[in-house]
Amino acid sequence: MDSALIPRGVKRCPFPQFILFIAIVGAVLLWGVYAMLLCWFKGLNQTNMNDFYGFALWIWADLAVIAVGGGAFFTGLLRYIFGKDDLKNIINYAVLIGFICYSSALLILAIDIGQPLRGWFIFWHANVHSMLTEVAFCLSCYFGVLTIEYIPLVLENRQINKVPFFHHLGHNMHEIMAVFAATGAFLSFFHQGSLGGVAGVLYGRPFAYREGLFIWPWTFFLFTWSAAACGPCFTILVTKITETVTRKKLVKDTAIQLLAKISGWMILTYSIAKTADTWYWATVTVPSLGQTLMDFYSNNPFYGIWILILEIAICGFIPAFILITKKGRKNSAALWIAVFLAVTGVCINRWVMVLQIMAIPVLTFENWVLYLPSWQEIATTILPLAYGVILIAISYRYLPVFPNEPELNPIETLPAEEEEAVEPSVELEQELKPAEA
Amino acid sequence: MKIDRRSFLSFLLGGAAGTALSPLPWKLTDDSSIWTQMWPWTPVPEDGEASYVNSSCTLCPGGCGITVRKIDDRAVKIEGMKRHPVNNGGLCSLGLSGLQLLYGPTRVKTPLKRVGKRGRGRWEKISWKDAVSEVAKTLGDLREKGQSHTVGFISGSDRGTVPRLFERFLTVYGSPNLIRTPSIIDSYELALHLMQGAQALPGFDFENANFILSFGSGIVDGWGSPVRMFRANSAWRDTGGKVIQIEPRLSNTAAKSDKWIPINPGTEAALALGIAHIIIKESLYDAEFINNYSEGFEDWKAFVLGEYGPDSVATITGIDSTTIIALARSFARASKPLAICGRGQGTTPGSLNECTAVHALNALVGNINKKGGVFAVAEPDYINWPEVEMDATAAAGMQKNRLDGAGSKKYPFSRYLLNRLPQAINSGKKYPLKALFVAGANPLYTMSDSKAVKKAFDKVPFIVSFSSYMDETAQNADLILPNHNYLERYEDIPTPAGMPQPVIGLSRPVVEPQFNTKHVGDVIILLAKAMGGTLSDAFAWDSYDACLKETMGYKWQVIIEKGFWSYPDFVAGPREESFDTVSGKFEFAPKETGSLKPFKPVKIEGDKTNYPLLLMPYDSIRLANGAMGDPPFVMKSVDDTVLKGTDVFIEINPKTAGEHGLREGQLAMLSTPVGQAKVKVHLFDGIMPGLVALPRGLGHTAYDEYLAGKGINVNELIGPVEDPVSGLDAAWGVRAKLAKA
Amino acid sequence: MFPFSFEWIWDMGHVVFMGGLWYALTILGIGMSYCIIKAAMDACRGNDEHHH
Amino acid sequence: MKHKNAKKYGMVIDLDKCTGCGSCMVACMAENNVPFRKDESNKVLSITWLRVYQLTNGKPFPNTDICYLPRPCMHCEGQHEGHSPCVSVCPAVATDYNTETGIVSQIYTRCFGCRYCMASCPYHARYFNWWDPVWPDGMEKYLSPNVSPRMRGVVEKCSFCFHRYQLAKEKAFKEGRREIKEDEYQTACTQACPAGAITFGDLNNPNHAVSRMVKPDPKHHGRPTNPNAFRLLERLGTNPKVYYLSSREWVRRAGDNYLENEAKYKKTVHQG
Repeated sequence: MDSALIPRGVKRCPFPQFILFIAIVGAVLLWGVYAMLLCWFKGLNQTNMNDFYGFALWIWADLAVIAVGGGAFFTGLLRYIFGKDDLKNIINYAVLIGFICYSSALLILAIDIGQPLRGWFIFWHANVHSMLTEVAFCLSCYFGVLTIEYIPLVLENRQINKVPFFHHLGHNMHEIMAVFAATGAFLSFFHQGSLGGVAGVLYGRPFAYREGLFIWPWTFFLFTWSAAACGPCFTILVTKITETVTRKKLVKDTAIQLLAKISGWMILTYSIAKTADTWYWATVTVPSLGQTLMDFYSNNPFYGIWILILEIAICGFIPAFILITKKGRKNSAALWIAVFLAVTGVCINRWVMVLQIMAIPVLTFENWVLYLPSWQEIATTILPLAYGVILIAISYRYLPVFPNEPELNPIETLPAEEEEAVEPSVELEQELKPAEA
Repeated sequence: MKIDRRSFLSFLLGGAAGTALSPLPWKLTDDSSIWTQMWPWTPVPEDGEASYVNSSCTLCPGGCGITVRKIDDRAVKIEGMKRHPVNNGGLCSLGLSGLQLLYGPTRVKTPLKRVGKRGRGRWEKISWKDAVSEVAKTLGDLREKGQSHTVGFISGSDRGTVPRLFERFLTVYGSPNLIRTPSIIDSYELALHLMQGAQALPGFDFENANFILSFGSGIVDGWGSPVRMFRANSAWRDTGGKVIQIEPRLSNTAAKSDKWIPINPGTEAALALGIAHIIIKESLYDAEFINNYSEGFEDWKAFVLGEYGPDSVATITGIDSTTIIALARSFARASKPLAICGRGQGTTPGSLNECTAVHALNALVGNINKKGGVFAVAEPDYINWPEVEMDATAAAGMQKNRLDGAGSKKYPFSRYLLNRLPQAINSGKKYPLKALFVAGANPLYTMSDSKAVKKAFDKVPFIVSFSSYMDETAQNADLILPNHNYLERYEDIPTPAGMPQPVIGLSRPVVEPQFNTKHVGDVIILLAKAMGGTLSDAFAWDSYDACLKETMGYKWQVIIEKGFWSYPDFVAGPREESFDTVSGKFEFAPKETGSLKPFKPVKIEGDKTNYPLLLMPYDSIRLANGAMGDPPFVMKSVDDTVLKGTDVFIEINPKTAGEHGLREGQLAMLSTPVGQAKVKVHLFDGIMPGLVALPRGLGHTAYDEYLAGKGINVNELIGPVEDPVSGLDAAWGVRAKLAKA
Repeated sequence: MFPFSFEWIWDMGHVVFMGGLWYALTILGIGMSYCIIKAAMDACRGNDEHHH
Repeated sequence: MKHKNAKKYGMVIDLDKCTGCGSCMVACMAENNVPFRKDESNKVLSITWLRVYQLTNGKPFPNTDICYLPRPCMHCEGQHEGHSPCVSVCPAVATDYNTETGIVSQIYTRCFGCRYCMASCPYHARYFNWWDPVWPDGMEKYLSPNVSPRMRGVVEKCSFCFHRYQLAKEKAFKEGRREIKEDEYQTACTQACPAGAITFGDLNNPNHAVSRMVKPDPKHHGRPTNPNAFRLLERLGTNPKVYYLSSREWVRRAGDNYLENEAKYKKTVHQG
């Protein structure tokens, strides 16, 4: 039915099955959309946020998706700037995942603010000293970059590519992709950092506050670092999940292994840096403010020191050691565990840097305040997930996301209805060497 | 032109791009944000000419001066009146939120007549003319049948022109049953009457005192004239004045005091006598006063020395004897000591013996009618109306005994005993109450043992409420004749509670009446005129305003300009003229009080086996517990350790809670011999083990959604206990049981 | 955001921050413009030189 | 930027006098058109620009003690003037540090409700309008035109009754004066406090009562030199303009975090 749209040389499930899948995920999406509309029309009283929890689940979700979406910029950086050619096999997917993550983040932000119709004031009346302003600008710009990086892939759809203008546009964009990628890396560095800065500059909250370099608290660098380290893990994780779901090998091991190895070293160095930061903060910064480390991990029913150990040791060093060793990352199960732990680790980090900050009392006569999100918050947080799955499904079905796929999954009999235009090999060639074209 | 898919797509894309590049999206973005900045459903207060009106607050007996800020004809803010003798600019939270009462949803907007069963909340609007003639007819019928004495009138006050109009009306009509709502003032009036022979209000010169011995009086919890007390308390901080607070629970007053002495509840009288014992034994008393101006000291001395040694008092009160001795010495040695009583806000009269014992302490240190002491403040006699002419019916009616037993053989000195009214009605022994008027009071809420009160009210066939608000009593009335709100009417406010000099405040219309209400004074005048005869003759005024103006005479001009009339050169008469007792002296042991009998604590309801705990109500300045309930702003200031959602917290010592297996925030069932209620547990170290405390002022069933249905009315759990001498309510609490719910 | 909006101040913060922002936006803008214009021109010319 | 005759309005609250009566809270609500809802007992959802906290010394009966602590917005000066925790983070300049008065303002029509300022404020002095403000029918009549009611979705907080400053300035200007007198500009809570526990004035003016009471040390961002005076969370370096006085050691200690067995205030390493 939609075979004319499906890339050549690959096999896709029957259309009705595809539609059924979309419908099921779509139902979840609609649930999220309903919750989103509730929040927009009735206001944020639909959430369980309160005056102690100005930042809550959504801000965590934002920080987390941007962190794991960091795979896009870091892979792009490695691919286009450092010339790690093996990564060309995964860059499309990394870009797609990044695009989903960033568009989700923007959507969640649009729900999260109390006056969505005035959201643009953050640009118009920008306070250049606010980390959030930096986040907003870089985030939007980088989302633009991701769109630019995603467009050529869209243009490669068999039917779209038939239009000469789109065909040439895609080609031209490929040609100067390094420029865009460089800009993206620059923007990413700043907004990932600024997201860390968001917490680090809170000098009224000893749990969040970090000293730093010039205007940048240490969290600025730690966030960029952790996003660069764990983002690729998320790319690998999603790739692995996609491969499991489609029951196909989609990306060559070389690409995965290379990314895993770089990621492993990044996680290791990050974990060391994070440990050093935590150590300094716990032994110098916090005592100078009259508190001890354990003040932040006791007297409440949830946040114990376990969360710090879980974040740094279990979800930091363990995946790092797995990924830096050849044996570790070659072992499929270990790789799975490592990327899962790394992604969990960065999500926990973002959680504590948003929600635990809010939970901890600073005034001596206040108490810990815990919070459970309302269903509307959960639904709107799941919404991007559903949207991501749908976008991946559509992209996978109609776009040549995985250049290795035809090669890794040769189809014995070619589809009956042949159409003119580009040879698959040529298409692949173009995909493989855009810079030389 | 042929439209194929391609050109259609191009058209769409081109159109989208064109629109995006046009100013339209930018304009829409801008417009939508401007719209959010002026949402039509977010009110924009109209601006106008600002002006200020001085008036008096009548929401409590405190009598604070207020200055109301107006924008055109709207009142927008109430502030304390600067340089007012009572409050000098400060104001309590209730007074500050008065506009929420004025403009609030609880106002009764027009005369209402009950439809259907009483208390169901179904009303029909009627005209003032019909309302007045209906009341006149009912009263006329009763009078014709010679039952004028079966008409009762519950009033929040008996001073000032409005209550005096009630009194005048009842007198000419022929009923002795005007009843004032009770408070510690009742006990103090009795004490002054018996010990000093005075018909007067107690006045306390806190401003000049420097050692306050408070037997549980909530100096900063709303006792007396609250703002004045706050100011005095702050002045003591500056001048080094000391406050000793004696009560079993760490109230705000106890926390602010220089020393908090926890005491076994209900044993305050014994402590006062124990202190007297030391003072007498160590000859620390004012011999000049005792020798020249007192009577019965020797008898009393023998009694006190015999019975109230520090050790036995220590046993009764739970305060160790060294503390008692030290306390007595510092009290007697202070240059300006002052002892006061009346638990919390003084909402219940308490035991008369306790009051006389405390008052005797003041006499011991010669502190009567003296700077820094207690004054007997006679009411300013500005109300001089022509004598009424009573016809035979009226005279006969007035001859009848009061239904509440005040002035009877049993309680000859008491003037009003509202606490005895429900019993009198329910027992039906004397005579039935055929009609009841309620003004400035909300007895169905404020009286203890609410169930019995409700039952009594159900027996009264005709109840008229003059309330401006739909309170519990109004809800259960047959007819509501809504009074103007206090910011819409004139009224004189005679000497606020506890003031040592007479002051007359003036409440005046700040805004035009907002609804179809009528001044209660006018209603009484109209009613009298409608009934004709002697009644009509006794109320010759055209209107209440005319009556007030005439009454005030030459003071009117001053009071209108200044907002109050004060007596700056007021001095109590010389000692020789101070006492109007038979002896002409201060009576230490008036025989009527039986004060020479050994101390017996007030027997509160309940037995120890079934009810191992003691429940005490406590007063909070953030919870109005009288005729007025909390407006929304004040409710908002109530702590979440007092009320959470609709659950009230009961204060309990962690030790006691542990014994009962109760944890913070847990739901528990509180039972007393009178009733039971679900409460939440709040562990509070500041309460004596074995004691539990609930706040007064919650558990309203009337008023608006901001107040009604939250917490429980502690009066539903406590029954009145008659003081053997005064007949007033002496209950300070009740025995209770607390179990996991 | 723009030097002509009323809260703009010519200080280090604004110059560096907005400088960086406009720099990035300019690159993206020029880059995309280049791609679009060139694609339009290529399409008109029927250029397909890159097809090997 | 900095005015030569700049004021630094501040507040001194005498906790020995404060009785916790709540007048300040209510005066503030009445003055500033603060909305209210049916249930205000959940204090993390209750807009109280000025909130009175109850502090306890934690000792068992009968050595228990309580103290009330009214907490308006602290109008933090920050590490350098204007670097308040909230002002520095607001992305849209919707909260501003007025260098002429030292007052931290909130511009409701500018705020788009990101709540970053709330996250930054250790005093929980900022409140969000989770609901549309609704007054029962007829009650809008008492709303003051000097303070605009806030729409849903924006943050609000104590403004030190800034509109009163503007009215006082206007009046002074009409009377041909440049300066306003000490008593001409007072906040609603100061005026209403029955205990006279609140004093308000210019900390830069040594003749104003506030300066005389706490003796702020200009070399240390106004740190009080009166031994009975303290500021909340002094060590964070927020440099509040609200001071507290207490003769009780435990109350003063409750104003900040201290390490166990820590004798007294140590200099923080905080750089900002």
